[in-house]
This record gives sequence, C-alpha cells and structure tokens, in this order.
Amino acid sequence: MIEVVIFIVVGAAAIGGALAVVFAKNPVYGALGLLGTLFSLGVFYVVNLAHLVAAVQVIVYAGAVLTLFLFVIMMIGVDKDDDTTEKLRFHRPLVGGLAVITLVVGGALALGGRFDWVPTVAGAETPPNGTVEAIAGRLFTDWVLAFEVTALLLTIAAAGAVALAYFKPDGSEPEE
Amino acid sequence: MTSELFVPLVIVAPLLGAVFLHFVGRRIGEPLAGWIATAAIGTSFVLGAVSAIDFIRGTGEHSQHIMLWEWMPAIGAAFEIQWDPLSALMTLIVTGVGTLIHIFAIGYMHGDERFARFFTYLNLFAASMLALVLAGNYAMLFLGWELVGLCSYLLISFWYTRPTAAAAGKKAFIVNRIGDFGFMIGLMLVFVTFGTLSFEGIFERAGEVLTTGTATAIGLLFLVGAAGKSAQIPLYVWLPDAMEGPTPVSALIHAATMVTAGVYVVARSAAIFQEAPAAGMAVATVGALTALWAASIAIAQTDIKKVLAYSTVSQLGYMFLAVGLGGYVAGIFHLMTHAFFKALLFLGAGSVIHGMADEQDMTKMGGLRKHMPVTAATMGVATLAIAGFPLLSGFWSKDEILAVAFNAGGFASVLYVIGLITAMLTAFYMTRQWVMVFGGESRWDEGVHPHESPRVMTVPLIVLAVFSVGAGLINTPFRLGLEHFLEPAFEGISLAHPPEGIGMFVLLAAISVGAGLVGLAMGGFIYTRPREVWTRFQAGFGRLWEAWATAYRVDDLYGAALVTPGRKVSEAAAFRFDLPIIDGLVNGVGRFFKETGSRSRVVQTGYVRNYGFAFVAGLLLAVVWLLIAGDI
Amino acid sequence: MIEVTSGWYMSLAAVLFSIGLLGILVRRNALIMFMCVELMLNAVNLTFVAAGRALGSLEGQVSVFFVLVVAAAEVVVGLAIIVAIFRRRESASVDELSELRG
Amino acid sequence: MIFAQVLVMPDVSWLAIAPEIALGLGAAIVLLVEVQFLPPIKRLGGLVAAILAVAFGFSLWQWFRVDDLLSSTDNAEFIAGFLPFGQMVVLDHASVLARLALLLVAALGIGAGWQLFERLGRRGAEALALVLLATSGFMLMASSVHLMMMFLGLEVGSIALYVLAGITRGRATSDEAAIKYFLLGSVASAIFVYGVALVFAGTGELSLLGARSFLSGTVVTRPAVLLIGLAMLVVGLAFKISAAPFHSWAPDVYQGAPAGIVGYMAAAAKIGGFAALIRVLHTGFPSMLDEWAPLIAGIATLSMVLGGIFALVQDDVRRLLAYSGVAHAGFILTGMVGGGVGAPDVWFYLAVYTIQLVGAFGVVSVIAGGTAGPTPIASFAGLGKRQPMLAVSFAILLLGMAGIPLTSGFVAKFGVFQTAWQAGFEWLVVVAVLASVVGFAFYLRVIVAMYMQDGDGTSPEPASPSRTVIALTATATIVLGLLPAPLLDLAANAIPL
Amino acid sequence: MLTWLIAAPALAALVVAFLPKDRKELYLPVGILLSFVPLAVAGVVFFEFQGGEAAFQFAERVAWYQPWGIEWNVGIDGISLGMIVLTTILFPISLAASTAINHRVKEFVVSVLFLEAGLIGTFLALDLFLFFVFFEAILIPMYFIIGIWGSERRIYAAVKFFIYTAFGSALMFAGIIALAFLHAEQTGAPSFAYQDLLGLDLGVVDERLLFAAFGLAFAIKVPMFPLHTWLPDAHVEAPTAGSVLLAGVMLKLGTYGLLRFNLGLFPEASVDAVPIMATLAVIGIVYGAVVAIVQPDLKKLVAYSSVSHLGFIVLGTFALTSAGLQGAVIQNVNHGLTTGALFLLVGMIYERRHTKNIADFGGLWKVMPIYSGMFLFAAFASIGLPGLNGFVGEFLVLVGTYASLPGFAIVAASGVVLAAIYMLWAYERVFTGIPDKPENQALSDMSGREIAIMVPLVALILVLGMYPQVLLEKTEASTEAVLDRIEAVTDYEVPAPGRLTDLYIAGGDG
Repeated sequence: MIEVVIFIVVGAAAIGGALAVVFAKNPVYGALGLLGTLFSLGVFYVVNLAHLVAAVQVIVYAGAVLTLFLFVIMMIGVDKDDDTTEKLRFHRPLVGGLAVITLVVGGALALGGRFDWVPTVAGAETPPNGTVEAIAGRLFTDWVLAFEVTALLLTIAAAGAVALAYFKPDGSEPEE
Repeated sequence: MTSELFVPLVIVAPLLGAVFLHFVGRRIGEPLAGWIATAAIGTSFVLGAVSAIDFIRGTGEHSQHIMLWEWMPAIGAAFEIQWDPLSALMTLIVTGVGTLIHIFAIGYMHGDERFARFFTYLNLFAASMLALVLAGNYAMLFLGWELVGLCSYLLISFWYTRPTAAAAGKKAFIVNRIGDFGFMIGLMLVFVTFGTLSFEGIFERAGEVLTTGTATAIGLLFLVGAAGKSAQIPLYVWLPDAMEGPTPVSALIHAATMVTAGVYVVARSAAIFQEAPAAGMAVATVGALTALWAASIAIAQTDIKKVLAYSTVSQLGYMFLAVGLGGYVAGIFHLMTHAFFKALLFLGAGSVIHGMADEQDMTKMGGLRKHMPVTAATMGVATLAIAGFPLLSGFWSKDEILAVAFNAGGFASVLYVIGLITAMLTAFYMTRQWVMVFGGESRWDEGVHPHESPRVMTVPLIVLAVFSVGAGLINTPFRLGLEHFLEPAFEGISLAHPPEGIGMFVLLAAISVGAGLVGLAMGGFIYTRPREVWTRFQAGFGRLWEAWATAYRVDDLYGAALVTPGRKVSEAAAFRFDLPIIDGLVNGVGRFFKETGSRSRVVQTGYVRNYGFAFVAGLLLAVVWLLIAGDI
Repeated sequence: MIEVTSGWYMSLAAVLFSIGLLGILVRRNALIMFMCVELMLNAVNLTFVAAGRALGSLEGQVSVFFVLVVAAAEVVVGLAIIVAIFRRRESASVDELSELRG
Repeated sequence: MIFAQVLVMPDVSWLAIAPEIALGLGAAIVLLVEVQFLPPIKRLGGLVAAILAVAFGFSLWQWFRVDDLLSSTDNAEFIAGFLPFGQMVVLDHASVLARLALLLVAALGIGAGWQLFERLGRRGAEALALVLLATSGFMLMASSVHLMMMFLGLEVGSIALYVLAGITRGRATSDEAAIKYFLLGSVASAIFVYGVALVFAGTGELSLLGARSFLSGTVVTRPAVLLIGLAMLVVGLAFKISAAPFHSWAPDVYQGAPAGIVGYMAAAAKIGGFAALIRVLHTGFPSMLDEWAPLIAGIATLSMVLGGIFALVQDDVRRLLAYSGVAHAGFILTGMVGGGVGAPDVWFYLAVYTIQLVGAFGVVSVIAGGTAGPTPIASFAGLGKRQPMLAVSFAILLLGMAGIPLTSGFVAKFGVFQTAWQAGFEWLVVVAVLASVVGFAFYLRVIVAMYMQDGDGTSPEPASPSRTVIALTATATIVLGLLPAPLLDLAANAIPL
Repeated sequence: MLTWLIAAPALAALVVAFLPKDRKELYLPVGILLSFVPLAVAGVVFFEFQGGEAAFQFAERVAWYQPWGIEWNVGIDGISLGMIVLTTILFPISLAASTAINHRVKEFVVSVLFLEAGLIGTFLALDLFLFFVFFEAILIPMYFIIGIWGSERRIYAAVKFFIYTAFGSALMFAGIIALAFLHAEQTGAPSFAYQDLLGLDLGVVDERLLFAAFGLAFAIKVPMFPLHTWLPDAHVEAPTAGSVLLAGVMLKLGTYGLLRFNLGLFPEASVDAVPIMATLAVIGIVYGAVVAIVQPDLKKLVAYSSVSHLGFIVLGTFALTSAGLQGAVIQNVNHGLTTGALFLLVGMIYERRHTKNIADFGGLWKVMPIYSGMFLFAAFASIGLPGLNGFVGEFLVLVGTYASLPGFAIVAASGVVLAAIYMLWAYERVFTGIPDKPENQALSDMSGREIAIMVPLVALILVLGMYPQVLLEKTEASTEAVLDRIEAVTDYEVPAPGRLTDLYIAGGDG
C-alpha cells in the first residue's frame, strides 16, 4: 500500500517536473523541473531494489549533468524568456494530432487487455538486488567489452568538446 | 531459244541507256545523248520484233516464262518475264512508238540545258514500261507500274523551276498512289486467295479457286488501280495537269503507253474478270462515263494540249468500256491505234508549240497550215483517225468497241449510246482543234514567226501518220489478224465480239460514222468562221460551256473536299493533338514530378522541431503498423 | 489490494518518454530540447530497472549505467556545440539556424 | 562475503576486436603525437594511413580466421572465437566485411577530403582521431549481437560524427548542421535505446541471440511491447541510414557540414546502420519476418519515392546527393525484405554505393574548396571542359549511383531487386525500378551541367590524395560493374549469424 | 567471333581515347578507320552464316556470375544478322558524316564507338540480363551525342530521350527478374538465357504481364503511337550522326525486341495481344504520316515518317505470318538505310544553311543537282518505290498482314499513299521552283566526301530492293522457327494463303 502512495506522489512529481521541462518559458525552471524528475526516478530505483543505480542517478545525473546544464544556461543568460509563439502554421495542430493518436493507441493497448509489459519467465520470482557487488560482477565479466567501449566514448567526448568549444582567450578561433 | 535471251534484253537495253546517260550524258551532250537513247530503245524494238516472230507466224510456244531471279519468294514475287502475244504486242507498241518519240524529242528538246537528262528519264521510262508489260507476276508488274509513275513524276516536273510543273508531277504521283492503294489491296487479296502473285499460278487456277465474291472484289480493286494509272473517273484529274511536261512526254507517257497500263492490267487479268461479270461491268461503266465526261470537257478547252489530254482520258474510257465487257481484243486494238494517232497528235501539237515559240493557246493560232504544212497534214490525218473517219485506224478500233458494246446488250446498250455520243463529241472537238490551229485566219501575237519543224521532228510525224492510217487494217471484221495473234494470250477466256455478219457491221459502222460526221461537220462549220461566231455558238450553251471550259471545276471540288480538309486534319493532328496533348502529357508527367517536388520541399522547413515531427509521425506509423501486423 | 507492478513504472516511463518527445516537437531552445532528450533517456532507464525487476534480471540495471555514460558523453558534446554556437550568435534558439532547408 | 564472489571471465578473443583496438589506440596516438610533437598534418595523415592499414590487416586476418572457425570441430573453441566477450560481439563474415568496408571508406574518405584536414590546421589531428574513433564505433555496432553493445557502438560512432559535422566552426551552416544532427541524432538514439529497453522487457533478453532463442522457444501471446520495441529499434537505425521519413536531417547536414568529411559521415553511418539493421532483424527477430518485412518495405517505398522527388528539385549538389542517399537507403532496404538471404545483396549494394558516395563527395569537396562552401549545380557547369578527368570520374560515379548498366550500381540494384522479387515483394520491385528512373533524372542534371552547359567558373585543382581517391572510386565503379563476381562472392558469405 | 565483334568498337573507342591531345586532327580519321574493323568482322559473320539454320550460330556462353545465373551469352540468328550488318555499315558512314563536329571531337568519336559496341551487344545478347545491360547502357553515349553536339534545345531533347526510354525499360527490368525467378522456381536455378527461358511454362496472367512489361519498353523504343513524342525532339536536336544512328539502328532495338523476346518468349500472350499491337501499329502508320505532312522542319518530318514506317514493322511482326515476319525483319534493315540516308542528306544541307526549315529553302534542284537527285532517290526509297528497298519490306508486311488481319492491312496501305504526299510535298517545297532566296543561290553541291558517304547506302538500297534474297535467304529459317514455335505452343494457326478464300471478303458469296 505504501508503494502505491509513493508511486502516486513521486510519480506525480516526476511528471510535473517533466512537464515543467517542456512548458517552462525560462530554461532555469525547466532545468529545475528536470532535477525534480531525476530525483523522483532515484526514488523509484530504490523502490525497485536498484540501490547503486539510485545512488549514481543522484550523484551523476542530478549532481553533475544537471549542474553542467545550469552552468550553460547561466552562461547563455537566465533572464531571457523563450519566445514560444509558433511560426509554423500547421505545426502545433499536427503535433496535437500526434499526441491524440499516441493517447488513442496507448489507451487502446492499456484498456484492450491484450497487453503485457513483461512476459512470464523463469526466475522472475526473485527480484535482483542491485548491490555494488552484483553490478560489478556483471560489469567486469560479460560486460567487460562494453565497459571498455565507454572509454572510447569518453575520449570522443573530450576530444570533441575541445575541438568544438575551445577558443583562444580573446575569443578568436585557434586557427582556420 | 533466242527469245529467252532477247526478251530480257528488251528491258535491259533502255535501262543500260538510262544508266549510261545518267553518268555521262551531260558530257556527251546534244544531240548524241538523244541518239544513244534512241538507239537503246530502237534496239529493244528490234529485239522485241525478232522475238515476236514466232507469235506472228503462229508457230512455237505461245507463252514463255523466263525466270531471272527471285525477289520475294514468300509471296511468289520474282523478276520473271511472261512472253506471250499480249506482252509482245505491248512491247512493240511501247518500243515502236517510243522510238519515234525519242527521235522527235531530239528536235523538240533542242537547246534545253538538261537535254541529256531528259533522255535518261525517257529511257528509264521505257525500261520501266517494258518491265510492266513483260512482268510474269503481279509484283513485278507493280514494280513497273510504280516505276513508270516515278518516271512520269520526273518528266512532268522536268522543268522543275516552274512551280506548276513541279506541282503537276507531284499531283500525278499522288493521285496514282491513291489508285495504287486499291491496286495493292487487290494484290494482297490475290495473294491470300492464290498463295502466290505469279501469273502462272493464278490464271491457271482462277476458275477453280475464285468465287464470284472474291473475283469481284479483286476486279474492283484492280479497277481502282487502273483508274488511277489510266486516268479514269474519279482519278483522271492528274492527266490534264501532266501536260506541264515536255510534249514528247505527253505523247509517250500520257497518251501512248503509260496511261494504257490500266487497260493492260485488266486485259492481263482477264481470267479474274471472267469470274466477276459485275466487276467487268463496273470497268465498262467507268470507262463509258469517263469517255463522255472527258469528251465534254475537251470540247471547251482552248489549250492545245489540254484538248488532247481530255481526249486521251476519253479514249482510255473507250478502252475500259471494251475490256470491261470482255472485248479484250477490241480494247487492245484501240489501245494500239490510239497509241499511233494520239502520239501523232501530241507530237503534232508539240511541233506547233515548237513552231509558235511555246504558245499553247489555240485562240492565238489559226492559219498555220501554210506555215507548217507537214504538221498540218499529219495532224489532219490523226484528227480524222480519232474521229473515226472510215477506213482510218480509229474507225476500225472504235467501231469494234461500239459493236462489242452493242452486242453485249442489256445495260451495255446504254454504254453503247454513251459511246456513240462520245464519238460525235470526239469528232467535234478534234475538228475544232484542227480548224482553230491550222484553219482560218492567223490570230498570233506580235512577234511570233511560225515555222515548220526540222526534219528530225517531222519524220516521226509522217511515220506515225502512216500507221494512223493503216494500222486499223490488222483487225477488221474481214480479217481478224490481231485477234488471232492475241488468242493464245486469252486462252480459256470467252472474248466478247461484235455481232456477226457484215450487215450488222455495216449498220453499226454507218451509225457511228454518221455520228462522227455530224461532229466533224459542226466543228468544221463553226470554227472556220470568225471568232464572233464561235463566241455566239459557245454562248448558246450558257453555263454549260462554262462548266466544260473549267472542267466542271473538279479540281476545285477535290481541293475543297479533300485537300484542304486533309491539310486541316493533318495540322490539327500535328499542332492541336500531337504537340499539346500527347507530348503535353509526357512533359506533364515530368512537370508533375518537379512540381510535386517543388511544392513539397517546403515541408523541409529547416526547423528541427519540424523534422522531429516527421520523425515522430514516422515512428508512430511504424509502431501502429507493426502492432497491426502483429495482430494485436 | 492494489499492488504496484513493474508495469506501473514502465507506463510512467512511457509517459515521461512521450513528454520528452513532445518537448522536442514544441520547443526551439536547443538547451531545452536537449533536456528533453535527457528526460527520454531517464524514461528508458526507469524502464530498464522496472523490467529487470519483473524479469528477475540484473541486466536492466547494468544497462542503466551504460545509458548514463552515453548521456554524459552526449551532454559534453552537445553542450560544447551549443556553447560554440552561442559564442557566435548569442542565442540558443535553433530557429535561427534554419538556413539549410528545402 | 564480498570477496567470496568469483568472477568468471568471459571468453576473450583479442583477434575479434583487434581492428577496434588498433583504431582506438591509433586515435590516442594521433592525439598524443599532435600534442607532443606538433607534426605537419601530412605526417599525421601518413600515421593515420598506417593505422588504417594495420586495422585492415587485422580484419583480413579475421576473415580467414572465420573460415577456420567455421570448419573447426571443437565447440568450445568455436564459441570462444566466434562469440567472445560474453557473446556480446560476433566474429562472422558479416562483421568482418563491415569492418573492411568501413576501413576502406575511412581511408577513401580521408583521402577525398584531404583538403579539409589541411585547412583545419591543428584541429586536423582531432578530426583524424575522430574519424578513427567513429570507425571503430561503427565496427562495434556492426559486430555486436547484443543490443546494449550495439547502442554503445552506435553512440561512439554518432557522437564522433556530431563533432565532425561541426568541426569547421567558421561557418554558420556548419554550426547549423552540427546542432541539427546532434539534436535529432540524440532523439534517434533515445528512441533506439528505448526500443532496447522495450525489447528487454518483452523478451527478458538484451542479446539478440537470446531474444531469438526466447522467441523460438516461447509463444508470446501478447507481444505488443516487443513489437513497439522492435519498431523503435528499426526507427532508430532508419535515422542513421537516412531512410524516409527519418531522413530530414540528412540534406541539411550534408549541405552544412564540411564537404571534405560528408562523404565519410554519410558512408560510415550507412554501413553501420545497415549492418546493425540486418543484425537486429535477421539475427534477433527472424521469426517475426512476416511482421517487419512489410514495415521495411513501407519505409523503403517512402524513401525511394520521397528521396527521388525531392532530389529532383534540388539546386545544390550536396543536397541532391543527400536526397539521393535517402532513395538509396530505400533501394538497399528493398534487399532486406527477404530477411537474411538478402544480406549479400545488401552488402554488395552498400559497398559499391558507399564507395561511390565517398568519391562523389570527393569531387564536391574539390569544387567547394574542401570546406562548407555552397556547391550549387551551376558551379559544375563546364567542368567537362575545365577538368575533364574530374568530370569524367564524377559522371561515372553519378551514373553508377543512378544504376546504369556496366557500372557497379546496376549490379547492386539488380541484386536487391531480385532478392525482393524472390521474397514475394513484386510490387516493391516495380516501385523501385520506377523510382530508379526518377533517379536518372536528377543525376542527369549534374551531368548536363558538366558537359552540356558552359560555365565560366573556376575550380581549384584537386589535392593529390583526392585525385587518387576520385579516380579509384570511379574505376571501381566500372570494374565492379563489369566483374562483380569477386565482391559478390565475398558478400555471399556475409549472411549474418 | 561475336565477342570480338562487340569488343572491336569498344577497343577502338579506347584507342581513340588515348590518342595524344595535340593530334586533334587524328581523332576522326582514326575513328573512321577503326570502325571498319567491326564491319569486316560482321562481313565475315554474314558470309559464314548458314542460311538454312534456325538455331543461333557463333554462339558463346560463359558464366558471368553463377549464383545469379547471369552469363555472357551471345549468338546470332537470322533475325539479328541483318541488324548487325546494318549497324556496322552505318557507323563508319555516320562518323564520316561528322566532319562538322568541331568541338570535343575526341569525346564524340569515343561516344559513337561505344554506342556501336553497345548496339552490337544488344543485338547479339541472348542472356536477358546481358541484353538489358546493353539495352540500357547505350542510352549514355546517345545521351551525350544529343546533349553535347546537338542544336539549341539539345538538353531538353537529350533528357527527354533518356528518361522516356529508361522509364520504358524499367518495367522490363522487373520482368527480366521475374523470368529468372520463374526459371528458378521451375528448374531450381535462375537463368537469364533466352534458350533456357523458352522452355518456361508461364501462367496466362504472368505471361500477359510480362508481355506488357517487355512490350512497353520496346514500344517506347520503336516508338509506337502514342509513345512517340520523344523521337521528333531527339531527332531534331541530335547532330547528323546521332539522327542517323538513332533512326537507323536504335529504334530497331524496339522492333527487334518485340520480335525476339515478346514473340519468342510469350507466344500465347503475343497471339492474344495481336489486336492491340496491330491497332497501335496501324494508328502509328497513319498518324505518323498525317502528322508528318505539315511538319515545318525537315528532320521532324523524317522523324514522323519513321513513326509511320516503324508501324509497318510492328504490324508485320504481329501479323504472325511468314511474309509479315520476313517483311518486318527486312524492313528493319531497309528503314535504317533509307532513313539514314535521308538524315545524312538533311545534315548536309544543315551544315550549309544552318537551318532545317522547309520554308527556308526552295529551288535547290537548280543549285545542287546531285544533292537533289540523291534526296529524291532516298525519298522514293522511303515512299516505297518498288525496286528500292523500302518497297520490299512494306509490301511483304502488307501482304503478310492481309493474310491474317485484312482490315489492318487495308488501313496500313493508306500509309503508302500518305508517304507519297508528305515526301513529295516537302520535296516540292525544298527543291523545285526557282531558288529565289539569296542565301540558297550560292550553295555548293555535294562534295566528293559526301558523295562517297552516300554511295554505299544508295548501293545497298538498290541491292536490297532488287535482290533482297541476299538477306531473306538467311533470315527465313529463323522467322519460320518463330512461327513454328507459336504454332506449337498455342492454338494459333498461321494462315496459309491460297487455302482460304472467302474469309477475307466481307459479304462474300462463298
């Protein structure tokens, strides 16, 4: 029962945060909305026995990533509200149409009763416990290649960031 | 066998002459080129005559097939010669008259800058015409048939810088082609009926294979072709225009030889017409009507050659009348005599034109008998011959035709009457012509000095005059020389004959001679008088004379009914249909794609969210699609 | 007694994902759009975790780490691009970057 | 307790990832050498060529190793060599072929756009390193049989490409290309990974092999989640291969990004994307062929038609090539409707098309002067007179892309069409042949400009690597059109697991 | 042998392509010289060819890519023999007629030679894949020939030509794939070999669809009404050599294809399609001629006349009688010669006057007698004057058609009349009368080179007109074989003229 309450309350927060991201005119509010969502999800991870994931979510995502976002927002300028008037004439109605179709399809699936999120498989009775050991056990065995590949990703990120955003102190291009 | 060698050479000789003159004619020049051409066709005549001796003697085979080489074996077409009395006679007419006309032309074409070229064409024509009459199958016959058309085209428009000449040549060819259209379909029908186009294969089996329906169809289709070539109603309109060509051409092609090809084809196809009396009657009717129609037009012409042209049309009508009724001998007989006197008339006219410095209008002539005695005399003979003056050649042949028509009875009696009227008209307009040209007082323009033509022109006239007088004697009721000669060629054909008995002959002869004399007298009486008399006489006919003088305005009618609408249709097809609609459709497809592209490229707005929209829409579509496919 | 199944979480994730997509479609601030992408990735993570729980599999949770790394790398590059653009044109609106079209 | 847990290391096959290692290390070396020695860019070019050659050598070795493995009787050895690293990647002919193609495209791409690297100055090294890294990413993507692994490969490749798209910072169009590519690419990645999650939810497996065996062993009564997940995987990859309607980024990016690198970007993404797509559909979900084949056919149709029609009205050669790329994606997808049997034809098509694409962009890059300058069709006018060899090569490449017989493009088209026909998609073949006619129309426009119109413009002489690459690709287009058998035989082996 | 026949022009093209840049004057002469090599090879093939045989001779078969079943499969029979000879003859001639090309001569010669290789390949290919390769590949050189060396609207014409014909062949491509697939289904392995595909058992529906797919491609190529509009544009804009080759050889691909593939592979559907094809052919004959009458441009006039003449070929093909087929085969060659000659002549006057407008001329006979004579000769050959080649083909076609489709033959025969009208009218306007326009008065007559170009054509026109057996005796066995097969496979009975009488008379009394 308590889980239901948590789900409803925290879930509402998550959705609220998400909606804030989408509809807030000021990017700062959007970022804060995203923060709310991220925290909410962290709560859900805990509920779902994904402790390490939850911790990382809060530390990396909410801590690092979002900070970076806020930093850029600040740099670009907080005081500016976004212009949200639509220039494309048919865009909004069309997007609305898509939303409606999504709702209809989703609703049909949900209410049609011909829908399972997960199939019944053996071993599902014991939910996995996302401890550090358990996760590490997977990461350093079967997932070791994937783990190594992330190094490539980070190299690219570093090299790319430098290539794209490094300017000389006077703001000029390094050379062209 | 000499004939196997000689007969092909009959064609080859003028052909070689043509080829030779084509390449070197210009260099050897006048008059040698003309003499070479004459020698070529003269050789043909000699070869033909030698080869025909057997037929004249009545010994040897009466029909020979000489195979040269295959042409289109699938349809039985080959270069193949049929040598029988009919083709022999035609050969002799063509080469004989042809030789004389060649000689005449040497004088007539004197001074023309394309003198040699003229003889090239003449020789080529001779070769083509010989190919036509010597052909052993319909395909080769058609070859000659078309080639003479080509030569006719070339010779009519010989003076191509004259737009009228060029147009006349074109008109002749095209009208002939219209006839050929029918002829070709006839040939196709012959082929599917007999499985071959070879005379041998056709005529032997005609009786057993043909039904009346098929035979009639073939006959009528041949009639269409023959009407084109032989200038019968309704396709005669090209012949008067063809007078644009040099006069020897008119004499050779448009009087003596080519235009008789239609008659020849009907005669040649006697075995088919035998099975189709209706077709034969159609031929006869067309012939008779044409005879009268053209004669009536001839009455009112003032151009010396136009008179002769319509006269030719009219005389060809006689021949059609004869062959249509089965009187093949009569038809061919008239063909022969007509070749002589009509060639003579044309050459005479040519001589006059030559002497009058290219004047052709008879109202500006008169009194020429003093200045051109030989021409006047020979033309006088020819006029009498064509008018059917007793004992001259035209008398015998024309009378035979009329007699055949009379004897056939029934509907043919009507044709007989028409023929009789025509005979009277013929006598009238020919006399009128002679009198207007040679009789009475001179009405020349200033500065014209008529003179007799040189010997090279007058000698052929004299020779032809002799034949015009005497040629009729080869086939009289008293001595059927020609009929006996031709009989082998019409084996198995029931020939139509004049009524038996001298009494009947005398009666009929008297009637037609009477008709002729009436015409002769009228013409002589009126046109020897001063001009006002003619005018009054002509005015007496009122609008009718006008119609005759303008040839019933048939040309205008054809122009309005066929040429102009045809051109309009063509223009509509080309510029209202082909370009805007068919091509427009094609280009429209291309434009449609481009338009679609240009119009829809605005979808690519450059805005990310807009791209995202397409993206998400596609995603939704894919999801829904898979869900439906997965039968959820 | 209502029990919260993993389906609930996954449904919630689906909603969040859709909201993220919606954001992409309606906003034109590159930063916000980018945040929407983050939102979508988080929805994915929630799905992974919830599905892993229902299936009794740890792979879902492991996957989350990788998604996270990818997200981080994307953030680095993405923000670098945005910064680079901003330095030249003082705006983060992608609408101004619509010279390329058609 | 904590330390009691025994970690069982998975099978490790260094050979299976040797080319990737070579490239990763190589990238690091390039960056370090650059920082340390500031060598002239030409030297770096040589270094990169050496790295690519090494990787290529490894790949060739792999090819023969695969033959050995397939003939080996020892099951354990087979598994260890064939599906190493916890069965996350596979060493089969398909993956090796993809590696070879990618390496070739990388080498040719760098050569074709060499002017760009020279003009980038010091950042040229970063660009080179990024090309190497991207290549390794797409290689991993092509060889993975695990969805998360595939996602990682995809991201490695894509993120590197985002950076490359924006690497000439001077031009607004380059920025625009980068941000558009980046934003839409991230969305596509998110959709892809959501698909991974949903497939995971639907089957309990992240491994494609696992998913396959799960599906063959279980009757999934309510496969909605699985189907939605599959759709998202397909859509995510369709974005990479720029199939309609997920193509809208392509023209803008091709036009905006530096001309020298677009050829590589387009080609590498297509190879990686298609390799992954075959892998997902054929290795993972062969049992659902009846469901996804029509979807693929639909995307193919839309791509061919839209790509063709839009290409018809473009005035910029790069946009034209982009839209034609959309159409080509459609043609290649045509070969996939029959499932794995079409893989050789898809591979052949991919190989010849990407080679042509790189060559064509080499020419464009010459005309554009290596960077992001505009390349309207009009700027090609009179090229046939000014630079006959360049024009001839470009004409051959364009005709090859159009699929004129006696070029490799024709053989390729024939291959995919006959596969589709055999699969029972006759209508798709008919659409495709008609669409290829539309293709003629727009390729001809460029040829018209080059040969039939007079232009007074001048164009720079191509750098010698570019010239070599352009000549090579044009030659390959003809040679493979006349003698396609060797490459076809090679591709015939490359039916993925 | 045949491989060399195809390779010879291609190699020649390479030779010319590698001639040094500074020897510009060599390009054309070398090209002309080298184009005699295929002519010589074709001559050997022609004389070695065994007339009585229906089977393919000089056949060569080598696998190209085994798993797909594609092969290098070439061979020659009576149907292709004439086309090969025609092709190899027309190429030296058109090259020799191209001295007016004064820019990018090398490219021109190379294009023409590649075109020759492609055309020969198309006629010799027996593997459908190979056939399609050549069929499509030749579009490229022709596209360049029109597009680079054509007149003002050349680009429009070139693109239209290319796209239109490519569109036509697209569906045939699908059809070819389908055939190979059906072969694989029935025998286990795909094959594109004509010889193999003859044995296929196609269902009625498939066969009709395939017939349509192939038919469309060829009908556009022919071109048959109403798919003909690319032709006038292409002809008008193309340089002389282009027009000659286009009309002389390329259009024949369509008629050749119809005869070889549609009749050969889809006999049942062919028999069923006779009414449609014959109707379109007859419309083409009449329509082409009617439209030709009022064309203001000489080339356009000849182009539309081609539409008309090619209608005869299609009609003869679908008459399904021996005479019709023979006529079609020989008319293929004949039309190439006569129309080639006409285009060459128009090209010569165009080089002198830079106009092809009929209205700009008049009275040329006076100034250019030799030219006028040549033109007249060619015009009459085109009109179908017996003794010249045009007649042989058309007459055989008409007679053959009458045996099976009398009504069509009758309408078609009117094309002969119309031909005389448009040709002679045009001739009248161009050549007769007085040369009153000053620019026409100083025109020079044909040069020795120009006469030399025309002489072979004139000679062939005469030879084929007088002794078509030269060709017919070699083609007959092959055309008969086509009919035999149709008779064997379908219930169609080839009409045997001579047996049937009243069937052909509406309302006959039998």
